[in-house]
Amino acid sequence: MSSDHHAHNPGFISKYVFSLDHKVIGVQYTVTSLIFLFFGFSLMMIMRWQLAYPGEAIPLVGGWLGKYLVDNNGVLLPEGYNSLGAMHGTIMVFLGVVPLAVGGFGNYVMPLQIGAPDMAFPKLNMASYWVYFAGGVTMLSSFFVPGGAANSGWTAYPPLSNIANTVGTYPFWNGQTIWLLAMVLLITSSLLGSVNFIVTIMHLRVKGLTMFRLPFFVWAQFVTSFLLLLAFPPLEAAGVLQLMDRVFDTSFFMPSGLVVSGVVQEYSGGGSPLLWQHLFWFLAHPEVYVLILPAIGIVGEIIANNTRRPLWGYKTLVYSVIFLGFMSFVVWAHHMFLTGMGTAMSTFFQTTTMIISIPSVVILTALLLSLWQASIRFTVPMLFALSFLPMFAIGGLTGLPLGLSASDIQLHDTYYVIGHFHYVVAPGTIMALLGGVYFWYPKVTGRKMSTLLGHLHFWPSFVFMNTVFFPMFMVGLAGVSRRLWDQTEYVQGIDVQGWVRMSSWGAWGLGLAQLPFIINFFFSAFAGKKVDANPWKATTLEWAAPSPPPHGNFAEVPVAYRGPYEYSVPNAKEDFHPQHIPDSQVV
Amino acid sequence: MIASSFWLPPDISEHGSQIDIIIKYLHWFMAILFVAWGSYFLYCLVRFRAGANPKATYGDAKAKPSKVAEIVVIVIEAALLVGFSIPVWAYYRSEPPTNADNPLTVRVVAQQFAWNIHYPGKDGVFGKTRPELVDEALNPIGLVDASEDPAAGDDYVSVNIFHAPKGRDILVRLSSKDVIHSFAVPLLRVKQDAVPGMEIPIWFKAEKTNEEAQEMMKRAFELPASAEGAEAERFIKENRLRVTMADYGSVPKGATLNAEHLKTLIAAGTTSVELAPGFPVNIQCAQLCGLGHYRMKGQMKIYEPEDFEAWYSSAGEVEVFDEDEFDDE
Amino acid sequence: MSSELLPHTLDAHPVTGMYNGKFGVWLFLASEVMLFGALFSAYILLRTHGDFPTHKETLLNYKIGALNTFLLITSSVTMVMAWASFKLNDPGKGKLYLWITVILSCAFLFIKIKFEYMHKIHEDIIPSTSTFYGIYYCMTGLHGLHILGGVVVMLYFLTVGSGLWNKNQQQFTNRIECTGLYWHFVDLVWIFLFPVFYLL
Amino acid sequence: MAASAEDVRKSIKSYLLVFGALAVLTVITVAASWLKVSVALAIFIALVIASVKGSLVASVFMHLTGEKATLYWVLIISAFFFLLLVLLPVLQTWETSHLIDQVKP
Repeated sequence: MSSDHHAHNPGFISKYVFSLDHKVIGVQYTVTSLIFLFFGFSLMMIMRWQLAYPGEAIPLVGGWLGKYLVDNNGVLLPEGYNSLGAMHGTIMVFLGVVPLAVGGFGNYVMPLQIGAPDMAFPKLNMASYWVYFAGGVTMLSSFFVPGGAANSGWTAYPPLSNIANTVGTYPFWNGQTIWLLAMVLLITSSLLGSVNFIVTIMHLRVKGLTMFRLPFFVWAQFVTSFLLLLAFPPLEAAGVLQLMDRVFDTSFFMPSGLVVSGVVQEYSGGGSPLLWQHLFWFLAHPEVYVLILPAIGIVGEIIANNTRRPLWGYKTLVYSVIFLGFMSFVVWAHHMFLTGMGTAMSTFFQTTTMIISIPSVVILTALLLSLWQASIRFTVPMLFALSFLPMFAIGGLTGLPLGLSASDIQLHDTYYVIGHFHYVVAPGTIMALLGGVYFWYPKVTGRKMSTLLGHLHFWPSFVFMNTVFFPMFMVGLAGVSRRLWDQTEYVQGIDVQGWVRMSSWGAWGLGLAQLPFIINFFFSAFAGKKVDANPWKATTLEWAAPSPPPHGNFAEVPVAYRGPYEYSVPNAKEDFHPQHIPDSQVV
Repeated sequence: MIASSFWLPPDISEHGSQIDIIIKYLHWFMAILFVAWGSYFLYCLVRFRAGANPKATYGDAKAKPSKVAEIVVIVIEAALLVGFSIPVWAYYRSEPPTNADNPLTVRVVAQQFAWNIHYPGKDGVFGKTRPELVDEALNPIGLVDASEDPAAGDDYVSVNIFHAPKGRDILVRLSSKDVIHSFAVPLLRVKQDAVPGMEIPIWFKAEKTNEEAQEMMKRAFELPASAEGAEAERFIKENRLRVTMADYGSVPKGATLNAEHLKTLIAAGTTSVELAPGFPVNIQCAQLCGLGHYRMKGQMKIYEPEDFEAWYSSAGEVEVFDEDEFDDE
Repeated sequence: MSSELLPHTLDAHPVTGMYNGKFGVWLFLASEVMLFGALFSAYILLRTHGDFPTHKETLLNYKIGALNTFLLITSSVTMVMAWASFKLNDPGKGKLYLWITVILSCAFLFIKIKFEYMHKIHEDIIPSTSTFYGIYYCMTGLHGLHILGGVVVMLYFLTVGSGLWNKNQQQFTNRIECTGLYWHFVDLVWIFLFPVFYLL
Repeated sequence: MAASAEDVRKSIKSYLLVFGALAVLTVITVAASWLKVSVALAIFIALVIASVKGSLVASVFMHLTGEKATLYWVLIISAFFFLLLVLLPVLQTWETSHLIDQVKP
């Protein structure tokens, strides 16, 4: 199946814009989501100013932010702070990390790793990117509508989200409604993608590539796709219900007799605010694993390649990931311990939460054990993958006090929670994803990224990631609620103001630390060192294709002869043993 | 001292120590686990770097230590779960005090952005409320007239200040007028979402009065070298919620330190003062509830039981608490 | 990469027993189970939560509901017969059945809109009247949109897309099968919606 | 394709049979709703009939009986999560209301 099956030469638009090629779509996803990541992070850099120096004008950008975010002096408004917070969360999760991990890496790497010429449904693939793009544009447009962007948090709890952002005569054209519409688009995009992924993985594997010969990354994508497939629709349903509440004045989430600002609300009543929370967290807990599993998959690939030995306990890892995926549907109400839960339900949910921590521990342990008797190459992707391990460990461990309902009483909705999930998602997932960019960049462009700039990117990022997030544990333990525009209203907040400032300076440092990466990412595409098809001396099938792979991927359809991580096999000619090369040629 | 209690604020409640124990045990467990993993991790990075170990070994390393580690993790998690967390929840969240315990029962009605504390008065019965009667200034919870419901006659509503006795069960029936709030009192280890449409019960017992809590939280602060300039301004700003705990002549005990005070103190050669929060037991809103979420602050005032009775029998109608104007110390 | 070069676009995969499209449609239906499942969950929660009128006779006209149920069931049969006819290499009959399916579903939609929605709206009964009507409009409306989507797809195969039959019979039949799977699912949802809203 | 022309011809008969069964069951559902029984029993009867109809559609019209294990697993998992999503929120609401009732004056 070679690339010159295509007699016609597609034009620029169909080649690079509305392309059906999974590789182009993967790159589109990657670049778009990296831009969204940086944008979402910038919102946080603005918020960190208000937290560190409450009530002082924002330097540099304060004058540009517009009347919905800042006052005349350039001081962030409380509602502007809430808008930025809600949009930061939404953008980072739904427009940044998931599209990068699944849309970007999944799309580009997964078909190559299974030896497929493309995804099973190329048109659907293109559609899912453009629906995602439309969702992103819709989301961003909400910054410019009257009243500003959604400001009820990324969790959008009603009744607040039902009554928020209803300004003047604009029933549709307001932040929260646009947020809901954008979410519906993003969910649709993820659903299309997940169907495509599952069919591709099940049907398009090359000969010899059994399920237990799949690279770990493919397994991670497989489980992730099921999470997306089954967890997202309830949020879509919830979104539709909230849209009806906002647009048609229904009261699914509104109980009877609310009085807002002294005005009795007119509607039929009889709704339940907790209904939204159930539907939301039914998605949003599996969503955590959607964020983390592809990252674990990437870390597994990089570690196997750079330790020059097979991943420890490959099957254990696979079973753990499957179990993790399954259990992630059964723990959601641990986000709701404080909504009036009795003993039976809290016991159920904290028990399942403790159970789900076990496969996480197993995965981490297996990855750590893979280092034993290895021959570790400290390449740039490896540095990112290695840094993932301890930081993910912190993120995972700090989940324990939140998962036990009794300690959650004190820590719920404090900065401790923020510290916890950011350790999982930012120093954890994002570091792994950045490692993935360095790792597969040569495959995409045929050139390596600069190692020097890579180090300049890695070390400050590693230090600042911890500077930003570690202090949050102290702030949270001290009892400071999250989402406060000015935590110095409380004496607890004043006491920890030093930690808060440290966090803020860390965030700005982290922003600066991304500059070498941005330079590296764009310049290496034409100035990087040219490399051959398999620069890391790796074993999985994507390295059997030329770099960059042509349309149709493989010059010759590969056959898989063995498992994915046959490194340092005794008696082999070289220390790696690619999946597609028969035994006769390597031993 | 702070670090030894894991940065937690002082605990003045009866049940708080049990929550703190879980938090502390867990953090020790996490720290030990992390250090163990971390040292193994660092050892591997050094010992098995490509320079020192050019040839990796094929095949699985022995997994015994990992199995032991996993079993230890499972056992400790199970112990914390079964031994601590579930019982604490079962007792403090599912078994409300009975009449025999003689609890003080109050309703707390959250709203954007204030806490309304509704006392039943001497008859111990809450008057009816109706949403259409709500008047933000005069009748924040919409209490009916005594002619409609006699029980409402002696009811009393306090806005943003929660008067409570020490050493007696306090049963709060928590609800909300508009959106979801969360009633959080860090010093009492209490937190519960206030969900509109539901009246969720929580209960706790304070074991310290405000003054005793203040004693626990007092701390010496070094005064800045000069009473002028940015450092002095920041000192005042960052200590605006604290009062002096001793008489410093020009600054009497219980006064909030201001720029004028600072000037006279520095002039008199004082280098440090003992300060504590004027209202140590504050109520925060822990659930995003709108633009005023950050300033939805209430205060608890915990009295000796007899002082509480004295206050309770003399309480008026609606009392609105504004911290900046409050001056009863 | 054009889809003709991909494996299993026409033939069944030995393990899953399905070609790509069919597997994809089934996965999509699994997600639809969760979508309607969440709405059923919402219905149950709202109903058990209180303030939820359930006096069946006065709320909705079960006779219209039963008639519509019958129309949808019939359309499901004609749909499967359409597929069987294409399968048996009888495109004329297949098209006829497909047209009948389209007509039945349009009749469903017409009755739904004209005699139920319009009628209710005329009586000032709109989604905000009560949570019952809210969830009724929401779920039946979403179901109606699914019907509409199915009609559009069928019309496509009857008109613009019908040329595929001459090019690749198997592929065309497969697409009808996938449409059928979707259609039966929509029917299946209605089988649950009918008693839940009209009878209980 | 699994089905041969002969199989298809045979199954047309079963389609018509199922059609008849569905029509009859629809009538039964309506009739059952007139029975003077408790609400719980009425709900139970209606759901049982609907489930029978649903499984007829799924197994015959959608040819689920002829599919392989992969698809069954996908659907079993979805059905399981669907049940969780329906049951747990209701259970939680019920338990909470019980907790609230305990302190009602």
